[in-house]
Amino acid sequence: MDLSQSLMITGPEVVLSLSGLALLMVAAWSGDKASRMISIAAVGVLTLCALMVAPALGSGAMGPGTLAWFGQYRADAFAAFGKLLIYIGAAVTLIVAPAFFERSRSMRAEFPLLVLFAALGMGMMVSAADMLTLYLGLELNSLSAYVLAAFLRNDERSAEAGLKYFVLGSLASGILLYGISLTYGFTGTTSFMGIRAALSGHMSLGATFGVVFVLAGLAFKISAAPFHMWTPDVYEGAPTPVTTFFATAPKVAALCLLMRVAVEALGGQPQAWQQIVIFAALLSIVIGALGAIGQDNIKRLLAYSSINNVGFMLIGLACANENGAAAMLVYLAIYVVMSVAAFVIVLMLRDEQGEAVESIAALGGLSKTRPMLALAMAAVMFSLAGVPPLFGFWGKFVVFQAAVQADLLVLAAIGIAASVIGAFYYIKVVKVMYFDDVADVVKGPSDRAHGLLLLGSSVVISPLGYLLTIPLAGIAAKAAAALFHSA
Amino acid sequence: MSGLPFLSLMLVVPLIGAVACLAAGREQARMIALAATMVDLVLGAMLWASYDVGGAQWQFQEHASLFAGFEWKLGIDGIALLLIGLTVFLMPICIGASWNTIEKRAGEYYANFLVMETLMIGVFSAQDLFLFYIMFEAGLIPMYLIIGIWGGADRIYASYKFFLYTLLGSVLMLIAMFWMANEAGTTDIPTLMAYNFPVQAQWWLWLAFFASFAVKMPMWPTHTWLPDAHVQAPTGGSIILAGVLLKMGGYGFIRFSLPMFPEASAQFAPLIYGLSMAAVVITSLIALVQHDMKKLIAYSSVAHMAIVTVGLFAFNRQGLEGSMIVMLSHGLVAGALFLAVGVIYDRLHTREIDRYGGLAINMPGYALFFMLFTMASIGLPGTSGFVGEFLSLIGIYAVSSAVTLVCTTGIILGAAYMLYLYRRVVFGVQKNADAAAMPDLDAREWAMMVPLAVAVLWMGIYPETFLAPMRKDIASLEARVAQARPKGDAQIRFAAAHSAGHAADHSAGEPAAKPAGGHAAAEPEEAH
Amino acid sequence: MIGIEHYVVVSAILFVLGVLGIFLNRKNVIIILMAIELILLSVNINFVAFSAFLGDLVGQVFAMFVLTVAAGEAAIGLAILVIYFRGRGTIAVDDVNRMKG
Amino acid sequence: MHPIILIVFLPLVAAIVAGLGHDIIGKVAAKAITTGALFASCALSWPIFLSFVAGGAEATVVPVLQWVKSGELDFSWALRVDTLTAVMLVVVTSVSALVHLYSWGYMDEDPDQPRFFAYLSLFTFAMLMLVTADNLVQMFFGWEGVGLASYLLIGFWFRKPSANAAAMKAFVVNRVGDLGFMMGIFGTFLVFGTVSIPEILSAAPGMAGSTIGFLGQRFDTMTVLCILLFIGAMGKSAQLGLHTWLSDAMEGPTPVSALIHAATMVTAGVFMVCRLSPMFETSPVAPGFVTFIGAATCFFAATVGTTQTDIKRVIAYSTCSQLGYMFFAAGVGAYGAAMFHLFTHAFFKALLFLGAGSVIHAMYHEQDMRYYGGLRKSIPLTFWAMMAGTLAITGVGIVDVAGFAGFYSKDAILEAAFARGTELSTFAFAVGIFAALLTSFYSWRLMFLTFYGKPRWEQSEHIQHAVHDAHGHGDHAHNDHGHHASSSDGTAGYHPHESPLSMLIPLGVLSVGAVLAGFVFHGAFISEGIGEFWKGSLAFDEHLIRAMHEVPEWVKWAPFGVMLTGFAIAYYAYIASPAFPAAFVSQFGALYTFLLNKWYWDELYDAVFIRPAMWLGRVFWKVGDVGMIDRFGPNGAAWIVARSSRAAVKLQSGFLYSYALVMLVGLVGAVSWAIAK
Amino acid sequence: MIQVFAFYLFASLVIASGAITILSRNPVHSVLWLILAFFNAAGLMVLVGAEFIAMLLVIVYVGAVAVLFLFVVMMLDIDFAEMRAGFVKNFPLGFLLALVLLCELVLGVGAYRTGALELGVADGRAPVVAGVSNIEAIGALLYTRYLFLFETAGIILLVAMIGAIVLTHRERVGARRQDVGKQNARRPQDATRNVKPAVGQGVTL
Repeated sequence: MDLSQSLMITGPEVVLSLSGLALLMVAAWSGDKASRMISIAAVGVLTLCALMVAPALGSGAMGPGTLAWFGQYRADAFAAFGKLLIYIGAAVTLIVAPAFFERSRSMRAEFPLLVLFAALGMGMMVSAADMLTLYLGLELNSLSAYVLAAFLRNDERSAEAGLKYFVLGSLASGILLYGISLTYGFTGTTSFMGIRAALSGHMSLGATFGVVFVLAGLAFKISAAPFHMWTPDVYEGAPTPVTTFFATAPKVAALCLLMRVAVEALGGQPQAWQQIVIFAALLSIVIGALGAIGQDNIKRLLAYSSINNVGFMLIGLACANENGAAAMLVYLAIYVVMSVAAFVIVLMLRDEQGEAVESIAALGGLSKTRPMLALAMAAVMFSLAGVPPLFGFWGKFVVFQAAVQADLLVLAAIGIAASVIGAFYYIKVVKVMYFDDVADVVKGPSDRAHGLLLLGSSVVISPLGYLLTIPLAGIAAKAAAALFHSA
Repeated sequence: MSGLPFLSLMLVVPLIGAVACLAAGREQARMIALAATMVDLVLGAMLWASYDVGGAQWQFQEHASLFAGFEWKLGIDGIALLLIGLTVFLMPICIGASWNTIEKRAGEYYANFLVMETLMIGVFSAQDLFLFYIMFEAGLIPMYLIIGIWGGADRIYASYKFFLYTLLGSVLMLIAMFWMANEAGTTDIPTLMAYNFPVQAQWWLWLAFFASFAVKMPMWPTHTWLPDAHVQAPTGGSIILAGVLLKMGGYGFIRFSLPMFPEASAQFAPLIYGLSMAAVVITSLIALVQHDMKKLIAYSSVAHMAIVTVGLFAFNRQGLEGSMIVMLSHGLVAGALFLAVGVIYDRLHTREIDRYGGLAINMPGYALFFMLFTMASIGLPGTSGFVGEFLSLIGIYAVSSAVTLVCTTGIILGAAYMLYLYRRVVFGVQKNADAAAMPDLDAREWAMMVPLAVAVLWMGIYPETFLAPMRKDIASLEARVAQARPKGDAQIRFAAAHSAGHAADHSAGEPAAKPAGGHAAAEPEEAH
Repeated sequence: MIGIEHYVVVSAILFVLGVLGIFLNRKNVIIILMAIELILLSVNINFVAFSAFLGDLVGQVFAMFVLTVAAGEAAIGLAILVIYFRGRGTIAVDDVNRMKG
Repeated sequence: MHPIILIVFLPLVAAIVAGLGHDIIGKVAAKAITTGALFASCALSWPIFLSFVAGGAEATVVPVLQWVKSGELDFSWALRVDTLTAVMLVVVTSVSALVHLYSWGYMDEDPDQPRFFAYLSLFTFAMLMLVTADNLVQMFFGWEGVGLASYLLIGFWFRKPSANAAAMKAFVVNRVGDLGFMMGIFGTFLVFGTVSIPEILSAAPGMAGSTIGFLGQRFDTMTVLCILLFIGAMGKSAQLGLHTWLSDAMEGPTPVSALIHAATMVTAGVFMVCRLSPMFETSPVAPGFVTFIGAATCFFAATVGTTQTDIKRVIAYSTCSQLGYMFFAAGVGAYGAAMFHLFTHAFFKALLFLGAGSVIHAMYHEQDMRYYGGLRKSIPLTFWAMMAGTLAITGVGIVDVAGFAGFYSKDAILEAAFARGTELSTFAFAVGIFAALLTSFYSWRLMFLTFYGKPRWEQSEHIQHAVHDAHGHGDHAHNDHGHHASSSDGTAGYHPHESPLSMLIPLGVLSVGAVLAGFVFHGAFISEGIGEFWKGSLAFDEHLIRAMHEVPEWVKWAPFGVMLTGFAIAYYAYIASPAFPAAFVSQFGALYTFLLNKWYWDELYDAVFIRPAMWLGRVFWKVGDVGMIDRFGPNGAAWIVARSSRAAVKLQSGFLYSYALVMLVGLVGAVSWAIAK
Repeated sequence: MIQVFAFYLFASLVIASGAITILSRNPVHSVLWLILAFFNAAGLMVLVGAEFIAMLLVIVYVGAVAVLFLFVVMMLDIDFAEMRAGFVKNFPLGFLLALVLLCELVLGVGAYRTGALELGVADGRAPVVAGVSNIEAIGALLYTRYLFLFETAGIILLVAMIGAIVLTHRERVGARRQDVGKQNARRPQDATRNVKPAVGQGVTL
């Protein structure tokens, strides 16, 4: 395997790192004044990377030809799907961030750089074909994320969020690493294909331990219960653009990574992880739904909502088949759009002084004062709740369809029944906006970039989104096929 | 039959209207809404007119593959035709009922209603399992908003209860649908209606569908969302809720549970009977002691819907056709009664029965219509209420006399609570000056009442109009469920010594007579 | 020759000590950071031991990367701790609960 | 077009025109249209009847419109004309026409007259639909239609709470009967596969002796069907158990009582039993049941009638009692006699009611006989009409010579009961004789209290109001309640006037009927060979007819004897020795109270059905729906969710170590699971 | 023999010092105990022949990370007397769980001893080659096979650097800063002046 070929295959990573370094130079010379320009450039870089991965998705690239760097890296259709979503999430973050930070004069030139490097790490995560790649990608993402969470360094909540995220994240990394070390010891290799080969047939207890630790560590990253505890605090404390980021890109990366590990490395032994995933899925659905009730902070509510949604996505994984994986990817894509829309709305909620409004009660009567904003929010909420005809329903639809086809009837039944609990808090937001008296808090102007983003994502969430079902299902199926036919 | 895609047109027209309403002011919005619903009414009339009674089972079929996972597939049979007819008939009345009362956010209000119309027509015309589900479920959103925004004092509790109750009921159905689609390899409803699911699987599939339809119906004891929803909803919302939304449950039974799981339906028929009997007696008694007019009528709806369920699960012609007629009739009558309540609510802003009295004096026209609908509600022959109730009950009698007896007590209790209501509201002395000062129906209200009254009488006197379109479809449904039909408790037996000679001289004397010619005929000679 | 299991046991004990250090401690956050270092140390012991017993260098390479990352992590962690301390004037674990529920 | 279509639908058209269009056409036109329509119907009915009497007509069915067709259940709107129908046609149209006419006078001051006339016509239409029904469902339509009209008319004065309550009671109690009727129709359809009456009747004998499952038990098929149908008849004809609505129904205007609650509607049950008599004949038990209920009602109503003070209620209980006669006649198999009594009763009972109405009209709506007295001179024409009616109802007549209408029909019933010779029929005969005694007593009591003796008007509040109003109009002083017009003659200064001509003409016509109907038509109805008259429209028993004519002489004279006895007692108690009733009451207080309170049926039903229903309704609502279903259902689920949510939120304590602990729990759990597996 | 002794010495010391690290009241002591733990762990690594990693541990960890810890501990100016000692309220549960985890891990190892567990077989991609020093072998791997990840590790360190600076670096108001340009631009004539004071009059400075 020659160097140039590997470099070709890792093109997006090379572009990201080189442009990250170049922009770092710009930042160093120009200082914070250039942050907007750097953001725009970073969005451009991400777009470029997205264009670079798109062909793999279109062609459904799979098999050994997608491997690079001595089998440590894989650029198949699945990775492309994940990266596309990651780049979208990162780009959205970069678009919405300047307006947010500039208000408190805390925009720094390093922000887009950290996001870029995080995107680089996440790209490596979804492309990982080796535990080492996995670990380094994960840590690159995590370290950026810790910093991003604490980015508003004068804000106590932001610092606390960063601290909590850091401590628990490190613990999770430790658990993950410990699992990797055990897996390494008991399989003799760190490459996914090697692990799969070593685990085919008999699975030793040590390796089982390793697998369990690895899964637990990854569960933290996707904030699946019971490793979800950091999520509400971090979502609340982190600056809202960063929360937007957390809810989208790293979630995609971690979920794709989890799928990659589960299918590629542990695919020969689905019984070793299937039940853990089922349990985590149900627990996440229930905990996410229960926790969300009674929240008064919209970001916290969305945090619980993300826990809840991860549970639904895990149902797709629990199917342990191509169908389920495709369903999960569809859900993931829709979820990213819904999250973007939700957080963009949160960003648009500002009071007269331009301060961010995060209390749900402040949304009272929003439908009268800001009807279109309220309409979009209602659409997002119903969509998150999975009520047809909004597009969010389709995510649940494909996931539960896959679960039923995989004969996971009980899981599907409990999961879907628990989704009703979730609906409770989603419709509460609608209730506040539509039924309650006008709180008259949200008065501030909205950024145009926010409005455009919201418009775009709302169109996807609206029933018009169903027109996307055929292409989306197509590429998700290709991605899932690539995942399952990696050898 | 013209080549127009009638059904899609009927779905699209209100949707366009809804979008237009959102952008319009109050005056324009209601005009747009009225125009859109009237256009749909005309389209519905054309649909009915060009429906070929006795022709193909599925007509006006449309098909487009726009989506992954499900398909845009529409088509109707006689049953769906009737319910679509009911929908388009009631919608202009709903708009009319809201004409003056909706002051705030009228554009959104009418938009919600028009969206509802699309979804209701969609439910009845969907031929794809999941398209049906989407339409079925999506109705929750506009109704939630209608109750929540334009409802009464307790609207929030009511809207939550409505939303979550019905959502919980229907999500399990979705799981069952997935399983069915997987098992049968198709989501085409007509195909599924002929598909024989394994009997063991039918059991839980039936229960999953039951959870949804029983809540929607609503059957006792999952009915408690209904009174709250009705009481809080604005008049138009109540009309559409009682008139059409409840029918979705019955439609579900008739379209899914019975033809798709005939064996399970037979197995669970006793459950249906038990719940229905309980509903008839219990909810009627509860209706008797209500102080709130809407609540009373809401409870009466539960009792009437119980007649629908027993009729459906009688597994015979009369029961099935009767249930359909009860549904249509109840759609008209309950809608009309809610309208009647709305008319006086608009004037006095209370639904408290005690605040009224002696309305016959100052509102004779109103009293007349209210009387007509009251009588239709309690099933007076000559009104629509009787035909359906009679057919349903005669159908269930072939299965069980005890169930019939208990359900027929509904005619006593129904008369009691409805007449008690009428007596307290319309008769008696004028206790309150403000109630006594209320003016009689105005032209708009007449325009709403008259079509309802005409329809109620028409259906009562010449129900053939409504029986004919569905006759063939009910026949095929009956044939489908015939294998599972329960035996019935009325097997006629002749005394051993007596019968031979008697039958002999009987048939000799009167060849035209057909002894034991009824349903019991299949069983008479069984020796025990 | 000491068997691999000895190393694994030592590593396991260290790992558990690290975990204990994280959630049994309410003194200050710095100790938590040190507990994380202990966990990473245990992992490294595992990697190195396995590497040696497998006769495979990947474990040691992995351990090297872990060390690298751990250094970066320590830097970030301490930086966050510093800004936290600047804001709150304390690093007591018990006080880190402005956000909850 | 067959005249029957006009006969039936003219009243409907008139009702619609008068009811909906009276604002346009005016009050008088509305009244004229309805009355005219009824007289037209009546005029068309008599020729049909007479042609049947003459024996020239054949039963025909005139189809009108398809009604319901559902599988093999198939019935249409159709009008059947046979002898039985013809009898009912003349009864219904004649009495109705006369009552319409009468109402011109009686309701003269009422502002809602068009509505009243519309209701009356509507009622007539429904009644005609009932009697012309060719299938059970149309009969049920008429059945319910008359129920509706009855409800509307009883509650005509809807401002009166008592009228509303009575109307509702009438409807609901009738519905209890209708439950039986409906069940009967269902069962009939199940057994015969049709609801067409001729088909059922011809197939009925084939079912004799078979058994059917009903409510989990096995019974004789025809018995079950007949008893169910008869329960319907019991409701409509106010038989014991379902009779409670009839006396309350007197809250309606008196013409209504005459038309509906005496002459026509309440006899629908008898008509139904006669119409279905071939069915009843196939059941071993049902006729006995009918006999027993009829006799019991006959007795019960007669006893209650002796103590009532409201003039209309006396007549109402009398009606109830006479209906009992008709039923036990039908029960013993003398359907012809039952129909004959129905026929004659229609005339004399309508007459009595209209006469009573005339009295009430004269007495300014005072209905309590205790405040009447001596009216013979003030309203002589009414008196004579009432006298004719009384003579008819008490059955005055000389055996084998001549008599008033009731004489023929009632004696025929008693003879038939005796002649049947079963235990039940003998019991019915005995009860009938005793009831005849009571009939005579209460009828004459009514006559004596009303028309004889001295005026006792001054205690009557109605009369006082009348007098006051008359004064008040003069000097505009309305509120002088302390003032009592004192006059020693007990008239309170009030002078009753004879009713207007529009009321007197019907009285006269009906008097003729009461006097002559029996004499003229008894040959057709109950002579031997009545089969030629009925032409199979009801079941007749030639043997019974023959036996009737051969009963012992004492049986023939017994009714006459008890009639005289009753007259004598009444004369003694209310003319000769006016203190006697009070003495009797003080001696037999318990019996008197028992009878005065109508055997406490209302109280019983109130305690057994109405209160428990209300109580149950409240319990099901507050305890069931709110307390159980909502509490443990949605609200309970919400509570659990809320509690769990609080627990989940509490778990989210904000402390790092808790978070780490939860993670550890998850990790240990997963590892333990892996080991356990 | 000496190897066994050395193992148990290092092992017991690493565990003991690790335990004291998390139990110590004074963070400074904790850091020092942590350093001891690192030293002993390095000893363990040396025992299995991973000299490079052992040295790296000592140099990077003790030399950089642990010292960084010490810096921060000192810098934060924490009142050690006020630091609350003791454990959290759900200590028993947490302790129990940790114990269970340990038992399970040790149990797994026990299973290995009884033969129910077998170590994997190396996939042979990076075998230990006899005669090549540890450091050489690792170096060869890092710059060939793991080049991509090595570069990534560099970026991780860069990110850590950026992050640490972004978070903690702040412009101090009033702080004196060196301005090289200004310094270079300064001329003697700007800084000094020649005065010729008149005798007996003194100097005005």
